[in-house]
Amino acid sequence: MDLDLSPVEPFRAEVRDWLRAHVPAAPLPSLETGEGFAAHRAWERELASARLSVVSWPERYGGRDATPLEWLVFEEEYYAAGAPGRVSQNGINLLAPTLFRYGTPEQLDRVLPPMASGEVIWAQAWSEPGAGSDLAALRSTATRVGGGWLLNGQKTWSSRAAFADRGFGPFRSDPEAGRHRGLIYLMFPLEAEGLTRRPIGRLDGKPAFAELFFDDVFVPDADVIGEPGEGWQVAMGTTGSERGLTLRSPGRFTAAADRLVGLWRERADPADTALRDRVADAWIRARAYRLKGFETISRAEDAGAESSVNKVFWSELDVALHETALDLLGPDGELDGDWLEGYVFSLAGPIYAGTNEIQRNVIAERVLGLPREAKA
Amino acid sequence: MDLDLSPVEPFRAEVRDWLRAHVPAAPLPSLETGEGFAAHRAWERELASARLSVVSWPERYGGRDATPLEWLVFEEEYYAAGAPGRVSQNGINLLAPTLFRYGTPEQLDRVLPPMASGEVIWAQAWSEPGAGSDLAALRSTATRVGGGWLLNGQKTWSSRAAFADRGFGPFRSDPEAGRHRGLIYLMFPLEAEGLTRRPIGRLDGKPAFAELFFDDVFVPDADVIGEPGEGWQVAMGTTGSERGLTLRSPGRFTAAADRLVGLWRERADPADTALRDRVADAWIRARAYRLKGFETISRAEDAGAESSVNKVFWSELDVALHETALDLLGPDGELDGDWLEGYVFSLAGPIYAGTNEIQRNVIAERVLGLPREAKA
Amino acid sequence: MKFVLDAEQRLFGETLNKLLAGAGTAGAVRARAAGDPEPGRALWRSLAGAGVFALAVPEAAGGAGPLPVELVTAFHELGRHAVPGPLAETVAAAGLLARLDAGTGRGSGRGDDAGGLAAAWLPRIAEGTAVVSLALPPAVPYALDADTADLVLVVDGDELRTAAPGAALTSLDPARRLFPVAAGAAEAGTALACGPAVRAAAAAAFDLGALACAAQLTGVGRRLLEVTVEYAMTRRQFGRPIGSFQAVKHRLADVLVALEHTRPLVHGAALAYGSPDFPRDVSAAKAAASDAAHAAAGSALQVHGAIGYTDEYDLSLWIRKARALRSAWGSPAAHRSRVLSCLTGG
Amino acid sequence: MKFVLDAEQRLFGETLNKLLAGAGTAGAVRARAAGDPEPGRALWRSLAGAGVFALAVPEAAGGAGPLPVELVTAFHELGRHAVPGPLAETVAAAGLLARLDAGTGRGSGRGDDAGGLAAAWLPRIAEGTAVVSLALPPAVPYALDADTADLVLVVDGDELRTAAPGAALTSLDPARRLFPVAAGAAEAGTALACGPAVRAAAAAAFDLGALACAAQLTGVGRRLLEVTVEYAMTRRQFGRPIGSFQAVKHRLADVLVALEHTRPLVHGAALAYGSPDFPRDVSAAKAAASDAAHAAAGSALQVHGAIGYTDEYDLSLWIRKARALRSAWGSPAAHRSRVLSCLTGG
Repeated sequence: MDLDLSPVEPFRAEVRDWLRAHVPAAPLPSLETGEGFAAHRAWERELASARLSVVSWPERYGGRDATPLEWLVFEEEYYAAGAPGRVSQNGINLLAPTLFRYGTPEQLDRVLPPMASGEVIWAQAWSEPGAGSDLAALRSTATRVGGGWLLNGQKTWSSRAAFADRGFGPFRSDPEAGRHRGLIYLMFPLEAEGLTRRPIGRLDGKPAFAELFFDDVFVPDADVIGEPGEGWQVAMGTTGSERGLTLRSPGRFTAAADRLVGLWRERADPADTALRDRVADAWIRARAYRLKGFETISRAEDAGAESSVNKVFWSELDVALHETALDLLGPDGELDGDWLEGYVFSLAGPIYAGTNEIQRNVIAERVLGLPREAKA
Repeated sequence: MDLDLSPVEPFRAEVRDWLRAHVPAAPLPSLETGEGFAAHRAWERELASARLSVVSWPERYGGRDATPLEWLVFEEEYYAAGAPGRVSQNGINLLAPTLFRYGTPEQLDRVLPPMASGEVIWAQAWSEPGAGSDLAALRSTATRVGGGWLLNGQKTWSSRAAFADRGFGPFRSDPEAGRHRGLIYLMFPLEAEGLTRRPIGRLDGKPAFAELFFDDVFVPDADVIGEPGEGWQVAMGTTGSERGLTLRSPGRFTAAADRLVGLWRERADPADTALRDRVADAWIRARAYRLKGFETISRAEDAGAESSVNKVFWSELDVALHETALDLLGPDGELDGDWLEGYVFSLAGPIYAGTNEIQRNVIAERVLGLPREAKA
Repeated sequence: MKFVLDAEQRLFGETLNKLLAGAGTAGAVRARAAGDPEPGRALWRSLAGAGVFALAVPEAAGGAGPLPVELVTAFHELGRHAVPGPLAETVAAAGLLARLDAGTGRGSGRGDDAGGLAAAWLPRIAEGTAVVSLALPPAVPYALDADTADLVLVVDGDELRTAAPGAALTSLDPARRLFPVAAGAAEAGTALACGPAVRAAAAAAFDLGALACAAQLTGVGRRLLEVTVEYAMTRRQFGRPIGSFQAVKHRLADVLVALEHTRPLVHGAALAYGSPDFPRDVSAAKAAASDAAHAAAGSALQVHGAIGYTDEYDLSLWIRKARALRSAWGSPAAHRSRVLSCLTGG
Repeated sequence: MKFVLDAEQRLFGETLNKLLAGAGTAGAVRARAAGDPEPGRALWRSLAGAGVFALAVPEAAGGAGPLPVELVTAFHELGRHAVPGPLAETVAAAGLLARLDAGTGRGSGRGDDAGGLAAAWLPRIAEGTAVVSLALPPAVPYALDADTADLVLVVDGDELRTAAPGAALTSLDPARRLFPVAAGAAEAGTALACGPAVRAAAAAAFDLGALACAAQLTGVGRRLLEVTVEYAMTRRQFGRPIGSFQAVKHRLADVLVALEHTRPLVHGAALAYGSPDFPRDVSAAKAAASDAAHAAAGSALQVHGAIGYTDEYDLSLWIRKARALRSAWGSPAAHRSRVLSCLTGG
């Protein structure tokens, strides 16, 4: 057992130097605006030009074949540098792992390089008004037609969809089949004929989501991922990565915790250190999550249901960390700014990618082996 | 709306003066020992001689017909004075309300005066090894014989039963009836023929409980409370008062919170006030519970399921308050003493008289009106 | 001793509840956020008509107060319906002016003195024709809605002066616009009064504002619980109403437990008005109300899921207000500190 | 970088687990509480035989250490099986003596100096024939099990001396007897060493003791979770296993989440041994382990109900130990403070 990071220090230094030279001095405009979206897309292109947009991917798709440890180190440097939010996040963290597992070589070649370069930005389109946590309840349909499928129905809370180029998600291809069967996983252009998108604001009013209305939107067979009817398995493969290490890298939290310690030092009245315990605790938990990440990548076997353990932990840490910052800010805690933006963002953590209630069920039943709940 | 306590100030002054003159300077030995039990019984006698053992009871049974407000004030003074624990508590708080509601005049006349004077100390005998929170699962039986009933089976975690004189609780009189039916509520002597008691220690090893083994223990009809077969209703009447205002009077918590503030002032390093929030919070919550008590007695109607709201609140306050004290004590936190004893006592709060999980179900279903859980 | 609202007080609260339920308060918030203060102003007038602001104004100055119990009853309803505007600020300002007035001899008639100020503004506050904002740095460093207020006051040390609003800061709560009134930004202000009486009046005003804010928070929390319980009974996931899941039930039960034990603290503080325990009791109430509303908002968000996270659902107005009012009029940590200081005399 | 135990380390932990599972540790605790130290002493010898104490003793002094990763692996198992005795104390004392030895020049041969002390005691610690208690006031003011220890050390400022046990204090944990070693009570003690090297060695010993205690707490927490999960699967109330209730499931899931994120902190601190980050990382681990074990104990008690509250069920030994070890070797608040001091250099 060791924590010897010296072999990756050259890589870390390269990333750090590059970021120091390239991270914009002033924050980009919010990526929830048209202007900000374009600026963030340009940033993705800049990252890609240094082969830093998707370091863990194979070289042929724009990556560097980076090891998981290198990826963790990249993320640490990225967030420590205060670099811009990743507008390509949905594609890179949710769609790409799905394609690596279920996609055809043709799909990989076609989809990944423009994703890596920021040329095509992806939005996820999973939730429906009646199917949030209960994904099996979704009702939007895909109907077989010559050479492809026609999509009908509605998706909502589609992240990035207000400005993105393409979307992906599961649809019901066989209305007769059971809840978990008869789904199909598809990619589609957001500018497609028959598709209407309506931006919707998140908690602080910023349009981070959109509603999507499908009216006979045609999708060719080439854009089906996996087999028709096996969309559930494909989607679950994606939630695995959404819940696991990839979506919320430890570097986010260690960087935020370091900033919190800085805020505490700057703001706290030394005679009034009621929040000290919470500041220290946030830092300790961020460190725990970082070390847990090293542990995870050191293990040969796949984490499996343990990704639920991570999800509960990081999502609650993220909320607690930002709540502590807002409480430290006192009367400034309600004001728009980085900490409030981070707080609003953190509040989605316990809800999306399977609510923490569902995660706790998964932990209790699949890790601890407790009996399933009584059925309704 | 007012909080005018001036009408009860003379009574408060009388109680305070009497306690100042009579509360033993040195704490009595632990009431979980034979010696301590006797000392506490003597203290009950002393209280009774001043008509202060059961102030809210009618005068004919040894009380003063005190109003609920006077009772609250009595309790405040009692705990503020650091007076001994009430060894008669199970009788006064659990059996007496049951008798007032379901008992015959003969039972009231016979049972209450020696309870008030400490001559007879009562133990409750409800739980069984297989029936803790799920009271309807109890299996100890009462079999009809001439002039009375024969008890068989086992009770456990019977508070005070190691040294008390008599016990009370529900038994199954009709094994054929459903879970909530066919119960009978009885009083019995702990020295009865056929009854074996075995003291069992609580968490800190002190023998606060006993197991009771019944082997054809005879109970005359005169010691049945309510109708045979209606023991469930009788028991529920008792749990109502156990969960409500009576068992844990606000005075306990306000006195403990004041002592906690004193401990904080005495112990806390002013430069190291990490626990300040928790100390202040305990005091605020104790005050809230006190004022909630005034609210409850100001209402015309019965609290009903709201007693569950109180029970969750005081039991969690009690644990938090004592945990804060132990944390303040640092390395002394594990040492035997008043705070540790209070902590151990507090830990039973969320468990007994219906676990807090059950209380939360009651609140959700009966107060908030949420749907019942799915059945197994 | 009768520590529950009497029939008249209950009726007052119910009347306000009915008035506000039909008044489109959420629409007024959204209009305000979009730059139109008029619906909020109309609400203000009907609240004044119902007697809300007169509760903070002494009878001698055209009001019906001070009536702290009625005030917290009203503010509970204001929070329950997410009424926008500098509500606690106006009430605190009324308290400040009335206290200065009493301190300097009522009706002395000098136009630039505290008595004149009170005479000029208190009746207008009572009748609802004056919306007043107030900053009390450092605890209340910004003047809420100073752009639409008729009078903006700031107390800087022992000086009371008017302040001209600078550039607005954006709050998470779209009903709130905050304006810095730092010493440097005060060129445009006029000095109104000075001396230890100002300091004392500002302290009293802070307590009144914090009490009003605490009551508002209990209303915010109550509404969040009500809406969430209703949602949990109708929303189905995994083939059953989500309110039948124990995790949801227990979470909402905990919110009720917290709210039920916050109301007595708020009422108790209101009854302590004028006593030496008032600051302590206000702080206890504000700390508890902030936490209870915060818990209610957290549960509302978690139980609603993404719907609760969506701007256009009105629920978000209450979730955001719970966060904003938590740090307004003193943070929970600051109020807990004050409770302990009061208790230990330190 | 391979941040998981290697095969040999895992095997070592599993071997200890098997050894202790069959060793009647709960019985040893109860015997100790009843005045019979012999079963505990026998346990100590078999642990020494398995190499546990040698991990803290340098190779030059007859040990195999210092091997901090192996040490925390062992202490996790010691906690998991509620092994009684001054375990962390002996390990910390070994660290102290080794450090003093190194500081004064090893093997200088003077009978009354630190080198001689180390030469006399370290081999005995390694082989399990010396049980050593240690007090490091103010954080560790009492000497655990001083009545049965072969050597009782106390560091008072920059003086190291032996201490004679006074009257025992009762701990909630029946496995623990605590002995005051206040300055006044030290007449019987002998001064052993003095100077800044003692102070430095005591600081290092404190970190080692706190790390061992943190690892012990993770084992205590793990055992509490294991036993409680098992109970929740078999205990039925209301016609079903209580482990099928969501309230029970979620609570136990939270315990697992906390424990899973404590282990890396403990391992990380062990790997930081000898680096400037060691104090910070030990404090992070001890604070987290105290809270995780505390949560595990709270859940164990609540899920077991009255059974968990009963002395004679062995579960209570772990519940009590979680509370005792929480405040031993520095309270969570103290350790959190230290983390923040290390981070801010203040």
